[in-house]
Amino acid sequence: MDKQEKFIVPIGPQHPALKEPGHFEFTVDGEVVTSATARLGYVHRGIEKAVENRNWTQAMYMLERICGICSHVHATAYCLGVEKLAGVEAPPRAQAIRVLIAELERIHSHMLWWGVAAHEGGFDILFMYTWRDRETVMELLEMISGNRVHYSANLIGGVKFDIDQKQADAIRKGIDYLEERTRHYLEIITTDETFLGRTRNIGVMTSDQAKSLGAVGPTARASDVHRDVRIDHPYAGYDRFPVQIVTEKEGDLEARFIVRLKELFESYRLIREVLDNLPDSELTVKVPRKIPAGQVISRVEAPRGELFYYIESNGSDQPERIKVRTPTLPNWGTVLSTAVGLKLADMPMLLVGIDPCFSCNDRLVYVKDQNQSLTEKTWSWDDLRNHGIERYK
Amino acid sequence: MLDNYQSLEYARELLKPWVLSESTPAPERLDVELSAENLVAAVTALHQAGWGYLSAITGIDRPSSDPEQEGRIEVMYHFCWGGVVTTLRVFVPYSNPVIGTVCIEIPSASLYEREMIELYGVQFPGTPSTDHLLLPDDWPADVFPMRKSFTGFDSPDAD
Amino acid sequence: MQTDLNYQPLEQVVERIKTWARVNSPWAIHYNSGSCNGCDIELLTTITPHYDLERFGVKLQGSPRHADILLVTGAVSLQSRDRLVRIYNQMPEPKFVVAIGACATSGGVFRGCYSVLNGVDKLLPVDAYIPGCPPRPEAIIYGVVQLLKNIQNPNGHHPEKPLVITDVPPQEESSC
Amino acid sequence: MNNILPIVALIIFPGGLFLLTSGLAYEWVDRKLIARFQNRFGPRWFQPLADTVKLLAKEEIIPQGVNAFLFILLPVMGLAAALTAALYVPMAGLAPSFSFRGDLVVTLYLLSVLTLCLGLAGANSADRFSLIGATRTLTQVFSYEAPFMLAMLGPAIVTGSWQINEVNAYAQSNLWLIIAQPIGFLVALVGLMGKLELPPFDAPEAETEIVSGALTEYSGRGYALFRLGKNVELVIGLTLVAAFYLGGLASPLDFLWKTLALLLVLALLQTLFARLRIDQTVGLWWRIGALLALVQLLVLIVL
Repeated sequence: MDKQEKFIVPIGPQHPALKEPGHFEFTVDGEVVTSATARLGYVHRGIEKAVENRNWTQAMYMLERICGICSHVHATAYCLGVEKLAGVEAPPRAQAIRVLIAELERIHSHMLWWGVAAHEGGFDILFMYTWRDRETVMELLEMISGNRVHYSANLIGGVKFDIDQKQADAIRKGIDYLEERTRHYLEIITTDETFLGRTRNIGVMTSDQAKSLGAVGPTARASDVHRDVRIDHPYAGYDRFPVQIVTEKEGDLEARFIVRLKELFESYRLIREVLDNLPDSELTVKVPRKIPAGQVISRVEAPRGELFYYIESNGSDQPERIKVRTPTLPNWGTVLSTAVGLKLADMPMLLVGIDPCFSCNDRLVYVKDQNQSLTEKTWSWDDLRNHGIERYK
Repeated sequence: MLDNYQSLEYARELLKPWVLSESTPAPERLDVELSAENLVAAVTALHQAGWGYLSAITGIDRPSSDPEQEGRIEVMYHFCWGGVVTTLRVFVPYSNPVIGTVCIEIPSASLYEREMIELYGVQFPGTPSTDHLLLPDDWPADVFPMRKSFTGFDSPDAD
Repeated sequence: MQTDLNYQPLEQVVERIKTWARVNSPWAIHYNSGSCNGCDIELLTTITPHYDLERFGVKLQGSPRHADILLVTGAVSLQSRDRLVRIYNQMPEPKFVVAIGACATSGGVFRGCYSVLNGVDKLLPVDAYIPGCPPRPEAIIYGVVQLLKNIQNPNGHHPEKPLVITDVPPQEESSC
Repeated sequence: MNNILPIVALIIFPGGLFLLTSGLAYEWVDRKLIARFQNRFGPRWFQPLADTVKLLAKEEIIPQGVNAFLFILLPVMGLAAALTAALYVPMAGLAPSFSFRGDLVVTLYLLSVLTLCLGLAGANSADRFSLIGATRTLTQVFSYEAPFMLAMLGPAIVTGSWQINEVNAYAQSNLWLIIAQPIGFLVALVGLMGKLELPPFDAPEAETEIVSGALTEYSGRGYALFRLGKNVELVIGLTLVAAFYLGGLASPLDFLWKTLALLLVLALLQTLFARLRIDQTVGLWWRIGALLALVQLLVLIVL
């Protein structure tokens, strides 16, 4: 196999499997993948630079639009950090509402994910049914906040809107329906033969491999690594509404499905708990326009894993530096190392297995394949595309 | 799992040989300043002891106010473990912004280092690969967007 | 598409059949050129049971070869600029471009960032703009239906279409 | 030999026009059923017609690095093979227009010519995805062809002749072969799904992995002809299996309800399963498909 030209399969940046642009090159030998590289950065908008010449409230609207699926979590992490800097504490009712919307967003994100993951495996009926049921949680979010995706519930120092009794009952009714559907999907995913053929012991990651590669969130918890910021370092209302950790042992694709589904049961319980004893206090607290100088680290559990914010202020009304490290970033390392040895047909499933969110991060991981000595003529996507263009002129 | 206070003590004692200055800006955080040379040794010590995982590398551009004193780039390595965060802080002058790479110890750190190379112009000799990460391939070589000196191609016509 | 009067009757009939076919089976391809994927998930919602688009014949295709409509979301980041141009060039002729979301229309909240090209119309001739951050699925469907209506009426407005768009260097277009 | 003028038979009735329209109609029924199973509304009745006319009116791009003559010829050859196969099959319940001893083998061969054209088309172009699509199509051909042939042999042995017309007559006269040879029917049905590359056997054009396999490079006319070929093959396959296993096709009404019943079963199977990887499909076929068909034949011979 040494002298023969390596057969490179470029997937992306435009590819039906990827809902977002990321460029992956899998060197294949027949159908078996021997090495994988990724080249992202297609969604890099220079947010961290732009934030430095906007004031604190404007920055929040930009940070919320880092990622459409986990926008509330970005805003919460940012607000908690800035409130800590300003030495201010959001009132308890606001904290509880932040937890409520964070959990609703987790449901919306996980349902979106396993619909798309089923579509990757060619199981379109599950994709259609899941996304039909996901409309219920979208309607709930729209009822509360007026918008389906960017609900921007947060303010620095509190929350924008309140949950009245009628809305609470509608949420409880929606949650009951969703819980019953999630039980149904959990049963399908663990029994349907053809789907198991695509997920059982594929892309297995042992727990110390997960630890060394720094995997976070459900991807780590599927390999029995107990990492969940809501439990390790409870923030916002999570100290008043504790969370139980959900982990699986096998660490394969199926385990990642099961962890995320079981997490939803945890979210349903949490939402009911928050709705039952919602502390009554006012919604926001006064925050000075100029945040005193200092730096703070704010960590939050996004649907995909630990989200890390480093915020520094120089006392003016504009932030000095905001560093955002999103959860998908460390998970990339895990995908590209477990990809070696699998079949090409498993790649889309593996890529979607960690629930990658390109807009959250546009990073690159370059993993050398084992046999370094190969002389390979890599034909990257650009060369392929250039070739394509000359042809049709 | 040790509780927060014990893990911070454990980290402090691990990093004792290289510490220049130390501070705890918050109850669950330890902030240690090191010199650039022995950063790799400190990171290896933390990693070998299994002290959490490297969560992020943050860079901040510190231009100096008076002209003859040279500006610096501050690079912070954040290690998270449960509820506790240890930050290793390193200052690197504009003239020779060189830090040792930690990729031998932590392979997935290569992506954080590449971001620093691209956006701040810090060099990591020995890092596995240095081609572009976020910026397009035709991006001018010596332009580092995250430096304060960079104000974009044209004045943003938005505001 | 323009069926002006000097066509003989036979060609007019053929032209009308062709337009009828194009309006009734618009196949689409979706490219995310730097979006926060809010618009992308709303776009995907339009093909799921709740808002099923297949009743109008719209099918999401994988290959640019099979598609008529290019749905672009996100403010075009410098990185994905040349990919977007290539996909546009690879699509066979009667092709249309729809810019979905505030970012694609004018760069949205990211207008002015150093690595973002404010809006798709700086690069491709855009036939329809759908504002909103993200636009609701109904808004996306309404936008596509407006585009189809525009194709159908003979004197509808169409942006002038250069045959092949070459790669546009960064300096040149960021000054305009 | 029925009495319709051969020319008319070839162009209008059982061949040509009727086949293309019934192909489009069956494609619509298929898409509508799948959509309804997925709780969606599904396309309007004239959707396949609109798709085909639009594709025919689109600009045809012939990429370089491709043998232009072959690029144009393959879709035409595929469709032609599919259309000729229709002449030996009792279309619309009437007697097949041409039939001779051993036309069963010829029909099965003609049906798989389209798949071979697809494989060749994929191998012809330089695009990565088409190359992989081509290899998958050809591997799949070798996996389902043998069991499908064996399943078709069952009824032929029972009637003692290789002529479709006689098998059809035999099937009408006595017990439905679906009851006599259930395993044969199962393998034939699933073999038909493999031949038409319907999910769960649609690895060769797995939309999420290799864009659309061998057809990635085709646009406009070529793609339209390939889609028409696929539709026609769907209709012929259904009539063949219905004629053999559902007690023959005596009248057009008979033809209609039997093939539509089969299509309903097919659509149900399509929505129920996730896509199998190519090695899983081949494994499934050789281990289960071929064995079942052999067992069926042994039972027949011993009987």
